[in-house]
Amino acid sequence: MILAWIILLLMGTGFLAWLTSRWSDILPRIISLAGTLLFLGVVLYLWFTHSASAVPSGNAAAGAWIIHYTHSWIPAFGIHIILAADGLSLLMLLLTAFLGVLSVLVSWKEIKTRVGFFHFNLLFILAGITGVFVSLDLFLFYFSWEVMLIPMYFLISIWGYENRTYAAGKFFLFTQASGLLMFLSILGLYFVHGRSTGVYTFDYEALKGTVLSQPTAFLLMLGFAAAFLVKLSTVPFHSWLPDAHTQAPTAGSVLLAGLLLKTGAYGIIRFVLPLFPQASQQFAPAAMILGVISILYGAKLAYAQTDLKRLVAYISVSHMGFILLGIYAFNQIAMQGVIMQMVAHAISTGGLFIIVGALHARIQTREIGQMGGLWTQVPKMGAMGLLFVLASLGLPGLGNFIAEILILTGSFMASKILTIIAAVGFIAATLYSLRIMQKVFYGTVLKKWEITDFGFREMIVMGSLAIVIIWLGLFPNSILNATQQMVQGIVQQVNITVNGPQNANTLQNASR
Amino acid sequence: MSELLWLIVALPFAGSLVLALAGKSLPRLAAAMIGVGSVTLSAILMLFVCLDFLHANPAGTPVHQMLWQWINVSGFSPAIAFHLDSVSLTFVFVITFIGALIHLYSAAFMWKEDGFARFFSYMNLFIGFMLLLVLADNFLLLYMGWEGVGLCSYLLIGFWYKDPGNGYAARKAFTVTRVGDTAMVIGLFILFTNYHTLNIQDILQAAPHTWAPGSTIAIITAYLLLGGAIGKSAQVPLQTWLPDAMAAPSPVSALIHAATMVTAGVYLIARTHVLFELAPIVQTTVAIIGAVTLIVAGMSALYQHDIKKVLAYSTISQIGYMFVALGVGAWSAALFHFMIHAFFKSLLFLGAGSVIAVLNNEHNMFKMGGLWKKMPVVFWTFLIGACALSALPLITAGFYSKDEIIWQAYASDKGSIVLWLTGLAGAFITALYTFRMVFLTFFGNAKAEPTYRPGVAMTLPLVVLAFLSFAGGFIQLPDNMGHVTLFSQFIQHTLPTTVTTASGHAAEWIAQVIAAIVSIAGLALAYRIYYNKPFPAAEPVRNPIQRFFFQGWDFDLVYDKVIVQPIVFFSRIDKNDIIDQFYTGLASIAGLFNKGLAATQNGKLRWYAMALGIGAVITLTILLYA
Amino acid sequence: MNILFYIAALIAIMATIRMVTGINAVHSLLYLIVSLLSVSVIFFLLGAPFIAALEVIIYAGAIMVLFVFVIMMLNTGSSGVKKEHELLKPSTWIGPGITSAILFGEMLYVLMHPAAHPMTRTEIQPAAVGALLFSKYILIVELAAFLLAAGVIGAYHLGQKEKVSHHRYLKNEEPAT
Amino acid sequence: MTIPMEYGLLLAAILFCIGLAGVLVRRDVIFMLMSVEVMLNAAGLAFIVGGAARGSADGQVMFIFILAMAAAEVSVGLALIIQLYQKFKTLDADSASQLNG
Repeated sequence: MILAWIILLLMGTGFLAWLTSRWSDILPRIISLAGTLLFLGVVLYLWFTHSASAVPSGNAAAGAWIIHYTHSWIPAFGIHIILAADGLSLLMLLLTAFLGVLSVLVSWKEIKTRVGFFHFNLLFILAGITGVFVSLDLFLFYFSWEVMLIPMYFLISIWGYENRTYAAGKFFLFTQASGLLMFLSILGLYFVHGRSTGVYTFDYEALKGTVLSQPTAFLLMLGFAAAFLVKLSTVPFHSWLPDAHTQAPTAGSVLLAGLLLKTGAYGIIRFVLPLFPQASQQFAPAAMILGVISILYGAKLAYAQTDLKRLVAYISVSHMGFILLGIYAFNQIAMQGVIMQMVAHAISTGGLFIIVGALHARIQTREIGQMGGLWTQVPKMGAMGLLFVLASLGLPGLGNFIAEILILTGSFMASKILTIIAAVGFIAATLYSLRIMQKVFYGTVLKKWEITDFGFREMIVMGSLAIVIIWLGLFPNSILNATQQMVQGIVQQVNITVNGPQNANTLQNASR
Repeated sequence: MSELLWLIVALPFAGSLVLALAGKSLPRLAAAMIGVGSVTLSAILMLFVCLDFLHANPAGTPVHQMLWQWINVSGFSPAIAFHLDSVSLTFVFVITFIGALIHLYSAAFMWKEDGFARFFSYMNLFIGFMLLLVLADNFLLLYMGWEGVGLCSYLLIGFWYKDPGNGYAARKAFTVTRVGDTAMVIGLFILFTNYHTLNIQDILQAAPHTWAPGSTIAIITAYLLLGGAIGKSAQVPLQTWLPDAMAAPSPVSALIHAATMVTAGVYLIARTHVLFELAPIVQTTVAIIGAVTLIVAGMSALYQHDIKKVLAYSTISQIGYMFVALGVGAWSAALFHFMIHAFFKSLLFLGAGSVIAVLNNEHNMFKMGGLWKKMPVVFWTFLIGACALSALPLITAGFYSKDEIIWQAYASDKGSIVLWLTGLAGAFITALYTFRMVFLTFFGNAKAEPTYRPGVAMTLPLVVLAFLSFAGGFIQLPDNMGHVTLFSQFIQHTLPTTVTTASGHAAEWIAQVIAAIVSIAGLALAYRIYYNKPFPAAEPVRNPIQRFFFQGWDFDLVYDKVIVQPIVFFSRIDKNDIIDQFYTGLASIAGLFNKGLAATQNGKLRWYAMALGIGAVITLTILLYA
Repeated sequence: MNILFYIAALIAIMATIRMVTGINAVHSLLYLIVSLLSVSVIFFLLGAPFIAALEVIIYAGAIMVLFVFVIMMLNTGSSGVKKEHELLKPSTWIGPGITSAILFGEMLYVLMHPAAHPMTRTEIQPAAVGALLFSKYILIVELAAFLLAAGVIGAYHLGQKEKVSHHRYLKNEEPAT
Repeated sequence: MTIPMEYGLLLAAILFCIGLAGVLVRRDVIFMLMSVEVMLNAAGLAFIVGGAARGSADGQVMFIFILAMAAAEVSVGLALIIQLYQKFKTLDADSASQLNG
């Protein structure tokens, strides 16, 4: 029930923020901040009360869900409201709440027009994302999937930068088209399951056991994968991302990079692998190759960009490649790395986007060529920029390193060649990351900008991000423990279905 | 006392954090106190731990300290844990001790600079990471230190960030070493897949039972680790970053690019010696790389004008000696030379830094001269350092350390006459360029006036290091001269003894005499050419061969043409992402359809009527003939 | 009697052609009236005297009078005539001409194929028409009434001069000069 | 001896096509409207011919509806012509092409 309340809380706050904007511009901000803080508080409470019960017990099958809530919605079609959370969902909720608070804070001064409607959209995106992370009914999942799209479309097209309409349209077309493919697959699964068992339902747990012929399974899997790969901005479906990220307002970029991309990874882990274990195994080589291509191609494009925000956007493409590579390695090490990467990338890229947004607000340009030597004037911003640039190039001691090393170690067991190629991404990451430092903060002062350093509000935002990224680098276990059980369950399931219990055990032992 | 091991590492980190957070608001003195103080405390603690280690267990049993479990995923469970044995203790000693001295020196050297606190924050961070590197009990933590020191090197090379050239040098250093690091990471993957652990000691114990000597996988792994080592230690072919790294302030060059970080490769190979012994061909490669490097870098050093560049190439060359030693299995000789080299090379860098500072940032040796009277302390200490570097016989520590390497290059079971000759040639070149530097800088006509005299904070470290460069050698004397083996015995708790084939004091005597003669010959030649000779201060016109050596054998040129330019070109041409063009192509096709159809909506009534008429005709035709 | 049909048909065709190709609007209108009248003759011949009468009264009478009013009201004068003359070049009418010809050819094809059906001469009384109209087709009559009412209202609305609107959102822009 | 139905329909077809050609060729809206009248009339003729061939009154009923429609159409059409003329000062149908896409 608490999960439903969370979603309702976000939606209600959104409406309230919209309504109050008639009287003042500051009210919607305060209301949104209060709402997201409350959200964060609730999720933190859940995290600390339940992460104890998520301690690895060795028995993955039992008690997978920490919280579970069912309510009938449209019984005629077997549609229910099923909300549930396990370690992964809780982690993602925590991330959502954290970034939600931050995105309200970074918009505090940036958004000046239609403040109420902005916060309405922001909170609805958060509600949609929350829905995606906790829905266990495929129809409800698809519904939430759409709920997060449309406000994001408005966010980009109303408060974005110069080329916003184009970017918003592109974003919408890509995600919507792929989302429809997923919906077709959901319906396909629904009918196949209904025909064979006589029970027409969208319930995830029920559909998990559906017996599918191999070609059918592969086709349905592709439908799901299409939506998630586009969301994950895998090359060659990545081209919406740089435009959308570049044109969105800072809060939009943070949410896009931090959460919307992650829904793709979440979807693959939560739905594609358990629903279609065999088809996923067939798809794995292709997916891993796509992942490696994304890593290198994204890095190459990032290196070539002159628009700072676009550069950061391509960094996301590169980092998402690691996620794809890790998911399809099908072992716990890589999968844990993927989860780590989801969190760490959200923090590091979010930090970079906030810095770029802050720069843009001060000097009205995102062209790298216009910057240079800014460290003298904005040392705090420079130091923060340095930290997040280092995180994005995978410096040990920061969160991204843990993620990447786990992913690559795991994927090395699955495919040596691909992992070695992917490791070249480390070098590429160095090139594009240090280019940011060199062109923006180091070097000669090209133009005498009269700018101020980070203020109190911005330092709170950046400071909290910095603490989190360092925490993730030094104490990753606090997160890895919480998701351990869930990951173990999924990896075992995939391997058992494909190799039979005997082989799965040996695989498990091999990875130990 | 050894339970305080973590504090040695934590103190510099804490200092760095405090300076990074509060540096701006602290007065200079406070920042210096924190920066220097944290490392000095570390050094003092280290002395206690060291005494404890020597007293409590004469057998040299390693000390292990576990702080917390870092990662724990399905068998992948590196911890934040320290492992202290004689090898790491040597390194910790050099890092903290020389580190503290250099910090003290920097406090005076950097006093007038902007970003004083930032400088110390980076320096402390470096010490912390370097200690992490040498104390790590598993490869992942080692890698963390490894990358961390690379980062600090990057930050400090680019410390004067306003000059874009410094930034580029910093980037180059980081990127080139990252190439090696990536090879090393892949090596770690192989190790983990085979041993299911990253704990260094566990792997070293298991390796001989798991891998047959000379097996392919052992060779590949050793090569990958070697890749990391040559990147960090600036060996051929990844040596090109180090000369450019001289853009850093001089104390940084002394600490990072001479004494500590660049020898991390030596540490790595010594630490994983078991793996290298399992792959003899790789160990031979190590020796060959060292030999090639020491000649390549030595030749380049001969042609430099920038005093720091001479020292940089000299550093590359001296690490080449260490690699030769590692390659022939003379483990303790390599580490001994590392320690002595750290003393005299940081001394030389600090001395050079003083000279550069008092001459208003003048790097060109040909514009110096006659400084020996004006800066006596700097001169005498620099001279001692130079003698040690040239390995002048009997009195300098450099002689004992380098001579051992040259001797082992011949006498070890893996040694050969070629390596020995290369070592001798290197020794000759070393003496030549070293005294070229000394004569050009301190003798001859004064071409520039010192603006001030270095204070005590700057000269005290020089004196201490000069003493060590002189006296440090006596803890390890050759068999035929006193046979003092304090150091090698200490190291042999951890590393195997060197297997020598050639024996007998007679051969060793002859070899030592030859080595001594070679060094002195180099000195004499330098005296002939450079002592008190007038040289034009301007850059001379170089002939192609001189330019070739001056530019470090044109490695940079080749890399630029073969690697850098293609990458940049490839990035530029596809800046707008060909895949995106595909989608925009789709969109513009749809747009074309739109345009075509929109053209029919021209608002003309007759046009619509015509369309209706034609439609009627077509419909009728279909109805009639279908 | 048949000859009457052919004569009327010929006149109708000729008059219509003259109407379409005419340049002066009033002349064309008169040709149109001639055409309508000759068609009404054919109606009469085909045993539909009531319709023939309606054709004369409503078509040739009322509707054409409307045209006359409008033409007189607008009074385009000779400039319009001249312009229209230029436009009657072959290039303008060749396309429509071909289209119409093809259409005609196809209709001809359809008409010539089946066997000939003779037409009756039995006169159908207006009463029969009325009875049918108000029984079977009563719904359509109502609809036609709606249509006429709509026509009246529409014509009234469109015919009036533009008024200045006072609603703030619908404020007209200043007329372009 | 009676006239075959086809002759009557043929006349209707001829008139219809001439009217169509008129609509397509002429630019003057008044002429276009008149041509439309011709076409409507031709359609009505076809109904009458058909009704005469079958001997039923339905054809005539249909003509009455066509008549009603023609009346409504003309009234609205002429009103539009007046508006058009007031706006554009011309009766050229091509000049009123603001609805182009």
